[in-house]
Amino acid sequence: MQLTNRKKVVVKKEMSLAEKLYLPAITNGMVITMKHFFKKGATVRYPEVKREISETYRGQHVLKRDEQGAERCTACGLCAVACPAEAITMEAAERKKGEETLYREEKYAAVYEINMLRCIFCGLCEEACPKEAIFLTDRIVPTDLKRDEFVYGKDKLVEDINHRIDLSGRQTKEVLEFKKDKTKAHNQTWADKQKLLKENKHH
Amino acid sequence: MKDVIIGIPIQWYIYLSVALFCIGVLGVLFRRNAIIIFMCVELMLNAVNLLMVAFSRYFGDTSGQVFVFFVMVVAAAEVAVGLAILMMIFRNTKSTDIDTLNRLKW
Amino acid sequence: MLLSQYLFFFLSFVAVLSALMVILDKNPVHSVLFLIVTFFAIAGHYLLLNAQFLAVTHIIVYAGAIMVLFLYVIMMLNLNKEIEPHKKNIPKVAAVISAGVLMMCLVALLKGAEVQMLPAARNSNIGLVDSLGKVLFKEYMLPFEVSSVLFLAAMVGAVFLSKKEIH
Amino acid sequence: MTSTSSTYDEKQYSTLNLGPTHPATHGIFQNILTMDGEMIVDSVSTIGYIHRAFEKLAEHRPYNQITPITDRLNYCSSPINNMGWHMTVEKLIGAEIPKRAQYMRVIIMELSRIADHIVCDTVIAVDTGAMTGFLHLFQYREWIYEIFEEICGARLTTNIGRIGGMERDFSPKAWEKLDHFLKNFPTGLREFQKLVDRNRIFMDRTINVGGITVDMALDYGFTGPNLRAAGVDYDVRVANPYSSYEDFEFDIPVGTNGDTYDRYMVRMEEMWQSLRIIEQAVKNIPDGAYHADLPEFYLPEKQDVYNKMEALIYHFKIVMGETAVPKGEVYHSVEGGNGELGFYLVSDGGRQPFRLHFRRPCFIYYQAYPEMIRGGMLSDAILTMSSMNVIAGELDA
Amino acid sequence: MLTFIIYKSILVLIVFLISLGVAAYATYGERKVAAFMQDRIGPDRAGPFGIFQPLADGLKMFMKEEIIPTVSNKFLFILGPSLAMLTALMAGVVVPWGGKLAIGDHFYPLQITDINIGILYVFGVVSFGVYGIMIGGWASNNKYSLLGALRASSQMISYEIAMGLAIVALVMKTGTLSLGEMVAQQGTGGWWNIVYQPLGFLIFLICAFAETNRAPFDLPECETELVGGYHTEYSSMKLGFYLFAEYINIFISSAVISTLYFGGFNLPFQSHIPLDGNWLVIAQTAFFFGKVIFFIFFFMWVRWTIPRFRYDQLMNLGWKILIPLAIFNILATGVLMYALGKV
Repeated sequence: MQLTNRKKVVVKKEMSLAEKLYLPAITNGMVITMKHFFKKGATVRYPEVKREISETYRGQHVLKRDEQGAERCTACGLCAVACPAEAITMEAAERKKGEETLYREEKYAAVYEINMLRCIFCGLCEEACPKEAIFLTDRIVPTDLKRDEFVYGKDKLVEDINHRIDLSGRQTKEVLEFKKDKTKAHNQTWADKQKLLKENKHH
Repeated sequence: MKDVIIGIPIQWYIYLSVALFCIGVLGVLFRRNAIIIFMCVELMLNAVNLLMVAFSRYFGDTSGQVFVFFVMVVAAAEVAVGLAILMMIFRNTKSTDIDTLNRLKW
Repeated sequence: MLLSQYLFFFLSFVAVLSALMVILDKNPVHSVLFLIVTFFAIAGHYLLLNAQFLAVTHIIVYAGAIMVLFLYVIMMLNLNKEIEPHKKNIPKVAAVISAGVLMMCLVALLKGAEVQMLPAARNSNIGLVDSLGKVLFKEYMLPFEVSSVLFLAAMVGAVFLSKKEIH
Repeated sequence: MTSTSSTYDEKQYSTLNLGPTHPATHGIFQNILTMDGEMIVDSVSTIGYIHRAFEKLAEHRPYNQITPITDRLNYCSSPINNMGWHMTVEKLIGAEIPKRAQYMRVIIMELSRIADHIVCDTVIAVDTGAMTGFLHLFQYREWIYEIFEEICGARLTTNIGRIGGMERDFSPKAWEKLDHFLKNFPTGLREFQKLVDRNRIFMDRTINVGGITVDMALDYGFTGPNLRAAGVDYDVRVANPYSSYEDFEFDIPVGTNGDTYDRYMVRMEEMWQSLRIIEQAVKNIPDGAYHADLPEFYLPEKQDVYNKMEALIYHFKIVMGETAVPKGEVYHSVEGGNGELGFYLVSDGGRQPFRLHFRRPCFIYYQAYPEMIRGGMLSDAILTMSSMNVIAGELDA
Repeated sequence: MLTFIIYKSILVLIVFLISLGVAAYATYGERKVAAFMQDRIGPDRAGPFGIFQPLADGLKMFMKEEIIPTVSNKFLFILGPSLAMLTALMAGVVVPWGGKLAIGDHFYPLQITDINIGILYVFGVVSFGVYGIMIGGWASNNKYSLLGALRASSQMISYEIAMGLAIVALVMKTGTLSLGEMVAQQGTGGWWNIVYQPLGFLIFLICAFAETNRAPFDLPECETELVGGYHTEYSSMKLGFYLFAEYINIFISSAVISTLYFGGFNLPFQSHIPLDGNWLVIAQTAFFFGKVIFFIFFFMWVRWTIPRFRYDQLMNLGWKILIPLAIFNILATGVLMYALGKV
C-alpha cells in the first residue's frame, strides 16, 4: 500500500553465502564484543562515586528557610492542591509574638507532611509555590523498611539551618536578578522590615 | 568346575543370567503397561548378552562379544520402532495398557 | 573369598534386586531408573570379564540412548501411577507361578551341564578394541553392513510412524 | 481448542501459563497457551493486571495535572505522551505555539522515539539470547535520559513541558549533551546492527515468525512500526503533521510481510530517521519564545508571581485549575513510540475533562497477538511479543 | 600397593578439588567476562576485584531456604542435581593433566588412570549426564521444567551422534582410544591434531557447546522462554549443584578439547625448550591449564556474543548439517590416509 512518496523498504531477507555459513557473522560479533572487553566500562561505582546530577533534578523535597533562618512556607495550600498524587498534607497555624525569627509570614505550616510513597516527583508543587518555600532537590529519597517512615514531616523536610541547600541553579536568571532587589516586599525578611519601619519613623 | 576368571565358575554366570531372564519373563507376564513390558524385554536381552560375554571370555573366543554387538543393534532398532508404535497407540487410545490393545482396533 | 568373588556377588545382588524393582515399582519413571541401575551392574560384570570396550558401549547404548528414549516417552506421555491399570490377582499369581516354573526348569536343565573348555582359550585380551575390531570387520563384515541397513530401516520407520497424520 | 481440526482429543494438549510474571512478558499480562508439545495451538490473552483507571483518574484532575498521568502510559517514551496531551489541550483552546517551542518538542519527541526503539530492538535481541548488544545500546539510552534530566529534571516519568510550550529553555548543558549524543550514537547503533542484523541465527529466529498481513493489520487497527513492517507507509507525522513535522525531511521505513524481522528492521531504520530529524531541528531551530503567550494557561514567570498582582492571580487560578476551558471535543494523535497515540477529549467547559479517552496502540496490537502466534512455537511467541513491543502501561490504561 | 593407592587417592582428591575450584571461579570469571564485554565492572565488592565472590555465592547458596515443591517427587527431585554433579565430576578421571613427576626413584603420572578406551569413557559419562537434567526437570512437576528436560534430552542425544562421528575421524588418524597415547603422539614430532582435523575440531567444539547446554544451545534453561528451564523449581544448594555441574562440564570439555586437538599438556616446540625433569612437567601442566582456561574463556565469549537457536533449528543443525559434515569428515580422512599411504 502506498500512501506517500517517502516509502523506503529497509528489509533484505535473502542471505548471502557468507551469511548462510553462520561463522563469518559469529566471528564478526566476537570481534565486536572483544573490542568492548578492553573498553572502559560505563559503570559508576555508586556509593563511593556519585553521578553528576543535573541542577534541575526532581528529587527529595526541601522546605526552605530565608536568609535569617525563618521558614518561608506560609501554608497557602497551593502545593497540596497542585499535587496530582495527593501526597501533601498541611495544617496552618498563626504566628505568635516572639516567633518572628522562626516563621517569615504571619501564618505558617504547623504540620507539613509529604508521603514519599505517594509522591511521583512531578515537580508541580515547586511550580505552584508562590513563596519560594518548597523545592525539589538533587537528593534521592533513601529507602526504609516501614511505611510510616516514608511520611516525611517537617523534621525531615525543613532544611537544616546550619547546612543550607543551595538551589540557585534551579532558578532562572530573571528570578535571581529580581531577588537582589531589596525594595520588593517578597525579598524582605522580618529583620529587613523592622529596619525599614525604623527608618520610616526617623523620617 | 572351571573358572571364567579367577574364583568365579561359569555356572555362577549361568545362574545369574537365568535369574535376570526369568525376572524379565515375570515382568512381561506380570505387568500390563506396554512400556514396562518393553523394558522387561530389554532386560531379557541383556541377560542373554551377559551370558554370551561370559562364554566368550570362558572360551577365549571374540565371536561371542561380536554377537552382543548385533544384539545391541537389534535392541536399539527395536526400541526406536517399538516406542514410535507405542506413541501412536497412546495418541489414539490414551492408554498403554496392553489389555486395551488386544481388540486390535479402537 | 577373592576380590573378584566379592565383586561378583555385589554386582549380581544389585542387578537382581534392581531388576526385581523394575517390575515391582508402580511408578514407570522409577522402573526406568532401576533398569538403568541393572544395566550399570551388568556393565560392571562386563568389566569383570575384561570386556572393557563392550562395557562402555553397553553404557553408551543402553544407559545413554535407549533408556533416555524410554524416559523421554514416559515423560512426554506423562505416565503416572494413576494411569497404571489395575489388575486382578489371579493373572498375577499365574504369572509368578509360570515364571517360577520356567526358572526352575532352566536351573535344573543347566545345573548338570558340563561345559567343555576349548584348548585355545584363556586369552584375556579378547575384550580389547583391537581384537574385537579385527573380528568384526573381517569375519563379520556382511552382518555388520546388514545391521547398519537394519538401523537405517528402523530409523526411517520410527520417523514415519511418529509423524502426525496428514489430513 | 477452537481452530484445529484434529482427530486427537484434547488430552493431548497441555496448558501453559505464559505470564502474568514471566521473564519474557515485559510487564504484567497473561497468555494462556494451549500447546501441543512446543507448538501453540491456541491462546487466550488476559489483560488488566496493572489497570489503573487512568481515563477516570484524568476526569477528576485539572488539565495540567493530567500530564503526569500520561507519563505512565508508554513509559519507554513518556515525553511523546506528555507532548501529545499538551497538543490536544492546545488544540481545544486554540493556542498558537511559537516555532522554537515546536522545534524543541520535535527534538525531545524524536529523542524519546529513539529511546523507545532502543528498548524494543535490544529486547528482541535479548529474547533471542544475545544480551550484550542490549547493554551496549542502553548506554546511549542513559544519555538520552540525561538530556531529559537536564531539560525537565526527571529521567523516566518526565512530565516534560506545559500546556502552551516548554517550562524552560534548553540549558547550555543540555545542548552540550545533545551534541555529544548526536556525535556518538551513530557509531554505537551501527555497531549493534553489525552485531545482530545479519547474524544467521538471529535471522532464522525472526524471519517469517509472527507475521501479519496488511489486510489483517488494517482490520485490527494497527499503526506505527508494526503496521509499517507489514508494508503500509502510514505515519502520523506525515499523514497529519503536528508540531512542524512538515518542515523536516525523513523517509518512512517499511517492511515486506510484517514478521518479527521486519518489525525489528523498521524500528532500526526509524532510529536513523529520527537522528536525521533531530539534526535538522538542531540546525534550523529559530530564536524566540519557548512558550506561547497564554496568560490563562501558561504559568507566569516566577519573579512576576512574587511581585505582580495580576500574575499572582493567574498563578493561583491556573494551579487551582479554575481557568475556563472552551466547550467542545477534540481528537489529536501523535506518532508515539509504538504507533498512533490518540487523545479524545470532550470538554464541558469545566475545570476537568468531561471525558478523556486514550487511544493506546499496544491495546490494539495485543488483540491480534493470539492470531499471530497460532501455529508457531513457544520461542516464536516470545519474540513476537517483544517485537510488537507490548508495554503493559499502555495496554491497561 | 599401599603407596599406589595413597598416591591415586591424593590425585583423585586433587582433581576433585581443582574441578570444584575451577568451577567456582568460572562463575566469577563468567560474570567478569560478561561485565567487561558489556562495558560494566562485574562483582567487585567481596575482596579486591571481588575475588571472594565465589565464596560469598557458595555461602549464600548453602544458607538459602531450601524449597521442595510439595507436588514434586521428592526422591527424584534430590536425585536430579546429585546425578548432574556426579557425572560432571566423573569425566575428569581419564584426562592427562601432565607428564610423569619423578620423586625419588618412582614416576608418578599426573593422570588418574589411562584406560585404553579413555575417549569412549568420556563419551559414556557424557551420555549419562543427561539423566540429571531429565530427572530433575521431570520431578519438579512444572511445565517449564518438563519442557526444559525434554529439550535437554533430545538435544544431548542428537549432538552426541555428531560428536561421536567427529571423534571417529580423529581416532582413525591417531589409531588409539587412549587419551594418554594421543597426547604422547602429539608430543613426539607430530603436529597437534588440530592441523589434521580442523573440520572435526569445529564439529566437536559445536557439539561440546550443545552437550554443556551453553549458548547458543542453552535451550533447556533459556530464561526468556522457560523461566529457568529444568531448574526453575530448584533453590539453595540444589540449584548450586546444577550450576556447578554446568561449569565443571565446561572445564572438563575444555580439557578434553585441549587434549584431543591441541596437544594436551605438550608445549609448542617442546624439543627446543631447555627444560627437563620435573620442571618440564610443571611447565607442561601450567601450559595445559592455560589452554583449558582459554577454552573456558572461549565458551563465555561465545555465550555473550550470539543469540540462541530455536528448538527445530537446533535439531536441523545437528541432524542435517553437523552429522553429514562429520560423515564427510570421516570419508575425507579415510581417503587422505589411503592416498598418503598411512593405512
